[in-house]
Amino acid sequence: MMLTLRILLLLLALALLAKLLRKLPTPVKAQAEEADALARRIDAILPQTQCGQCGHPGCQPYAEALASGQDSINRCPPGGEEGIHKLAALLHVDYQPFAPDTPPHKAKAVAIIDERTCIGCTLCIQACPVDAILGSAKQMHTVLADECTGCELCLSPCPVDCISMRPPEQADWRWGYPVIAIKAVKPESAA
Amino acid sequence: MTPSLPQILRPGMAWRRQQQWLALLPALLILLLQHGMDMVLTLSLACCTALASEVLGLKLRRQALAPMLRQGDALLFATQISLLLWQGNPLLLCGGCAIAILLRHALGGSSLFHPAAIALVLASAWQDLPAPTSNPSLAIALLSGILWLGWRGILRPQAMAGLLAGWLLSLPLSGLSAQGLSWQSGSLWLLAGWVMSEGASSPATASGRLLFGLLAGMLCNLFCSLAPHARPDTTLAGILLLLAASVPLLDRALMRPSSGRETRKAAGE
Amino acid sequence: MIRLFSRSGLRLPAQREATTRQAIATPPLPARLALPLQGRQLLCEIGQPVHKGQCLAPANGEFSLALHAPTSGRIGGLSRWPLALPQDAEQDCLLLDCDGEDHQPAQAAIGHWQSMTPLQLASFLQEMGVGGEHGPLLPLAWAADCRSAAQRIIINGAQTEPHISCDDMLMRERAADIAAGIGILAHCLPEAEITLVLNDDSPQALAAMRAVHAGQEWKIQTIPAIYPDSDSQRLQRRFDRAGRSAMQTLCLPVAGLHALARAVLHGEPCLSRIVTLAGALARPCNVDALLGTPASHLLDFATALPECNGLIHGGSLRGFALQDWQAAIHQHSDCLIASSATLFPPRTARQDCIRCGDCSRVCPDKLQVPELYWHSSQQQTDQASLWGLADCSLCGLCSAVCPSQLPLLDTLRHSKQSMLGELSQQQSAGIARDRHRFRLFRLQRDKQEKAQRLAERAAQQAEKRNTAPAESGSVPHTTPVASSEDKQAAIAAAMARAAARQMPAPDQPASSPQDQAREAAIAAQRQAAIDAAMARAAARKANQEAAKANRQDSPATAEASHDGEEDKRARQQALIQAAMQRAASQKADSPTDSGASPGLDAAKKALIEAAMARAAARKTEQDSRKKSE
Amino acid sequence: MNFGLYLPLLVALALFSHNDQQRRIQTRAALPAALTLAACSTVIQCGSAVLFSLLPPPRDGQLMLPALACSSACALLLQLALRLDLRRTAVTQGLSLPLLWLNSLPAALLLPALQYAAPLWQLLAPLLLSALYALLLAQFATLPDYLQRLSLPSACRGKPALMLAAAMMALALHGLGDQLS
Repeated sequence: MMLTLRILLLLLALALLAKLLRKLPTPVKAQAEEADALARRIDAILPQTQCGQCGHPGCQPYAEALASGQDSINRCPPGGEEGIHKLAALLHVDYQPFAPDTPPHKAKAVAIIDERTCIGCTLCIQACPVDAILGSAKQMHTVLADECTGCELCLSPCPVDCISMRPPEQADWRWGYPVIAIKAVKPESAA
Repeated sequence: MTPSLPQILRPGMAWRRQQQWLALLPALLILLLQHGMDMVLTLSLACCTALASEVLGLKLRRQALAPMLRQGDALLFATQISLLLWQGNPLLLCGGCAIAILLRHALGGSSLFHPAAIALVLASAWQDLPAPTSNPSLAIALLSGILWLGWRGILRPQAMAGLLAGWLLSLPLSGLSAQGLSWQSGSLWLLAGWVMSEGASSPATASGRLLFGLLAGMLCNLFCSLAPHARPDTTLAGILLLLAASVPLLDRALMRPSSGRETRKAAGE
Repeated sequence: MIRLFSRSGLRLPAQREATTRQAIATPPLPARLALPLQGRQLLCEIGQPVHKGQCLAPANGEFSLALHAPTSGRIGGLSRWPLALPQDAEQDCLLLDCDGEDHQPAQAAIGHWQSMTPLQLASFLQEMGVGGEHGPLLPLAWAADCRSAAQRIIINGAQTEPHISCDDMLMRERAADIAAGIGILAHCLPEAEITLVLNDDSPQALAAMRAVHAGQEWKIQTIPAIYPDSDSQRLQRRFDRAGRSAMQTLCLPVAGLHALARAVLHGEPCLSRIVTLAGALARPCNVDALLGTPASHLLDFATALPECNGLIHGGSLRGFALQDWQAAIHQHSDCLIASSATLFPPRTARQDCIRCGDCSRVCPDKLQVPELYWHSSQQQTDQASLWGLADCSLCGLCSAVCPSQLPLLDTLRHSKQSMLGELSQQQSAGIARDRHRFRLFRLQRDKQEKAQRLAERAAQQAEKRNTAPAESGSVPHTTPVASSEDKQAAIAAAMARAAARQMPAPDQPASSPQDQAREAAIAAQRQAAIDAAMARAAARKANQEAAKANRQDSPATAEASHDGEEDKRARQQALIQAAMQRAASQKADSPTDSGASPGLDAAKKALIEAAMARAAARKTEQDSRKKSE
Repeated sequence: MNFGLYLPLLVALALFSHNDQQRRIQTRAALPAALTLAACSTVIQCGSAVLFSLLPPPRDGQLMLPALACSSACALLLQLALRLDLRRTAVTQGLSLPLLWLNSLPAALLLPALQYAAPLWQLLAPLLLSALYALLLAQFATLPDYLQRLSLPSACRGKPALMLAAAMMALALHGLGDQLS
């Protein structure tokens, strides 16, 4: 009698354990067949600057590399630390700081063409990954500031160095993070 | 930076402590009337120890002394502890007081573990406490204080209700031994309810607090019926501490994000 | 002590006695008004005298309003000027120097308003500068199709921030105008259900509105003065819940209705608004302040007490301290509070959260504020939005009741802003993704088209060759193959060349040093040519500017012409330098046949010189510009 | 049976298991891992009780060694089962053989003490203690997140604060256990 009860209890406990283990999220690598969907979700996190600083020719290829586990999550400087955190959460891996060889994270900037110097060579137009530069041969070029992702890919091809990066025209204003004066903690000011 | 807000809108910590003092006052008066000089001595001893350990804790944490001392946290806790332990060894009372307050500081000044519960557990671990005597007037005084605090919005009723319900529910299981029903432990239960209703050591949601109280009441009575010579005060304090540690767990399990329109809209997209 | 807690929201103790004691005052004209331009085109010139109500700039978009001169005077100029906005950013403002006469030509009512459609009325209000919460009082998109669905219009006369009494005073004193405005709206939208909402704690305003209400179609409703309930969104929700849900709801401020009546019945554009002046003032009151009045001017009018230590714009819960007291009043300025240490005691030392839960209890949106605050303060925006950050209306009640004095509102504001910023970033990322995909597609398409063209041409050539005199062609079918092979070879050669050009590195000893040197020399030559072009362009530009300076500044002609001469000289110098470089690079080109390294050096030198020339040209140009200015 | 020592031992074991798992697991989801371990511990408790009752009663009254053998065998069997079926999940939850073996110790300690107890108590005690152990593990999984939000003194940040909390829990359980035995 006691033995049957004990065995019953054991079976119950085993069922509980099995149920728990099956309910847990399986690691991402197990779901290889869903790599495509995963790549799409990763691509939604990436900042879409298409700058190639990760070593891939765009955000989509990097997303695919991440989905297939061929690259690490810390190679996207425009995404910033927050991007790494989001990728880590999505891929169920630990947060990693930026790899030492990645370029530093910069604030969002927009390319601007110095129209006095531009010679109309169209090299930057060919370099722009999002077709945000307008112009034609031997005519002055200009950047569509709203479409510019700040990838800086147009800087190096320019033969006359007429492109520079500026902060966006309407810098998005934020309520500042509340800073508590350190003074307030001191006894004399509190008194 | 927004301006600091108008004075009228800020009840403030000091106000909360004042109200709690007011609520303790009747119980203190009853004890003073009943025991006279003894009680005064005990109380002053506890208060001195508490103040000293508060100062030490603040110094160690390098915080401003004046505002915290004026707020009177330490004195409040000392009074609560001496209400629990006034019958025992004064040394024990002082030690419990000091350790409880220092532990509170070690956990950042507002921890889940209520100093009164810590002190009681410590004291009972150290030596057997004298059994509490029946004291109906004290219980009534405490009840009136708790009601006052509830009216002021400082204590939430859910934990108390849960405690009562749990206790009642477990009565049939414990074979109506009526361990807690007597006036002996009435004031103890009330103090436990008070401790459990304080925000710092109770779950954030109403359902969490209800469950918290329910669990405490049931566990305490069940334990008393399981263990033949268990005492309600130490049992209650132990269970209180154990449950206090599961407050984050209750919060995690029961706290749900709001499902307002904007959030729902964002989730739906 | 007051008992604070209701189910959600809070009945705040009103602080309106002082400001509602006397009638709405009119402060003296300030010396100068600052009117934000907001990208609108000016209809007037700087220095031009304008009369009161003259249109200075028309609206330039759906959410823009026309700008009118609030008083008569002279356009003083365009400059950056602070506005009473939380960002404390200076904006491009039109400065109007008041002449103190307040001259205004006679204005006539719009005779035909009875026949106006809602859209006509809305665009008329836009022209008259009558604003609502976002842009024109009646949103144009709403007005365009408001007849398609049943409409409910809420006129919001409720104000629950403790210090603000401007709408209250407006309804007490100008009830007739407001009623007229509502009448016009009701005439325009006869089937709409219009309700005027008032707080139950302002009996005078209610009495005034009741007095003019007699016999009108619309309704008056009072709501309890619980703090954030007077927000337009919450009002809309309250009415949606109470009434039929199929109705579209629009919430309009009562001040807008007043301005509407003035605009339609008297032809007056919206030039001023009622502002409550409260706090540590000798004469707290409501004033009818012209738009663009500096806040300090109003403060002087109400005479700040000596203990006044700050100026808060907006109510005491949601307001923000103005850093620059010169900041100009705008359409949404409802209140200015002179703060003092007794009125707004400085925050004492901040303590940890004691988990009292008061913040969650008062939260009108029923959010778990401690979780929200924690994630916001850790800047975990995604977690915070899980806890309902999007639903937070930033009413500030949680901050108001927090016994630990945590900066909840500030943190949530910051967090919400960064959430919105992230959203917009996501949107722009989506656009960038689409554009990038389209570019990839375009490149692919171009390649295909090119290949097709080439194939067609090859086929044509083959055909030609086949049909050509060599009729007896021995290899009719091998030609296309050969040509395609040729093409491939050519492509391969081109690629190799490109690779060689890209990598003239020392790890390629196979490519002859002569080739490298030639490449370098060609590059240098190209650079020099570009530089010369640039120098020429710069000089031309400088010349033009100098000419312009000549034209503009006739007294300084002599100097300017002198400048022009200097420019010319600079240009010549640049040209000479460029020519010298070209010569140098050619020189570098010729002896490189013997060895690679001297040629490379020379090329480098030429490049450096070219860069120097560029810099020099740029400098001369800058100088000339400076002089012409 | 001295529950006054046994229950604090459970706290220590739970704390150790928590730390061990935190070191191993990749994700930061500590609560599911804690619950899995608690379930494993329950299985071991029940399983070793079954094994122990199958053994013939020893003649010399030496119960400790057989109990230890039973519980260790149970841990080993469980590990094997996990390996066969759900290896990857088990690894990601930080379930290793040493950890499982360590978690079989409470069962080994409990079994000899229950040999001569009332039958109901024999049946219930492993379950109750497993429940308590699960509670402890879950507490340790959620406490660090809470402690992070307190403004702890710098010396107490991180592990020491958790140790302090564990000490208080151990104290409370010691008091309760003393009354039980």
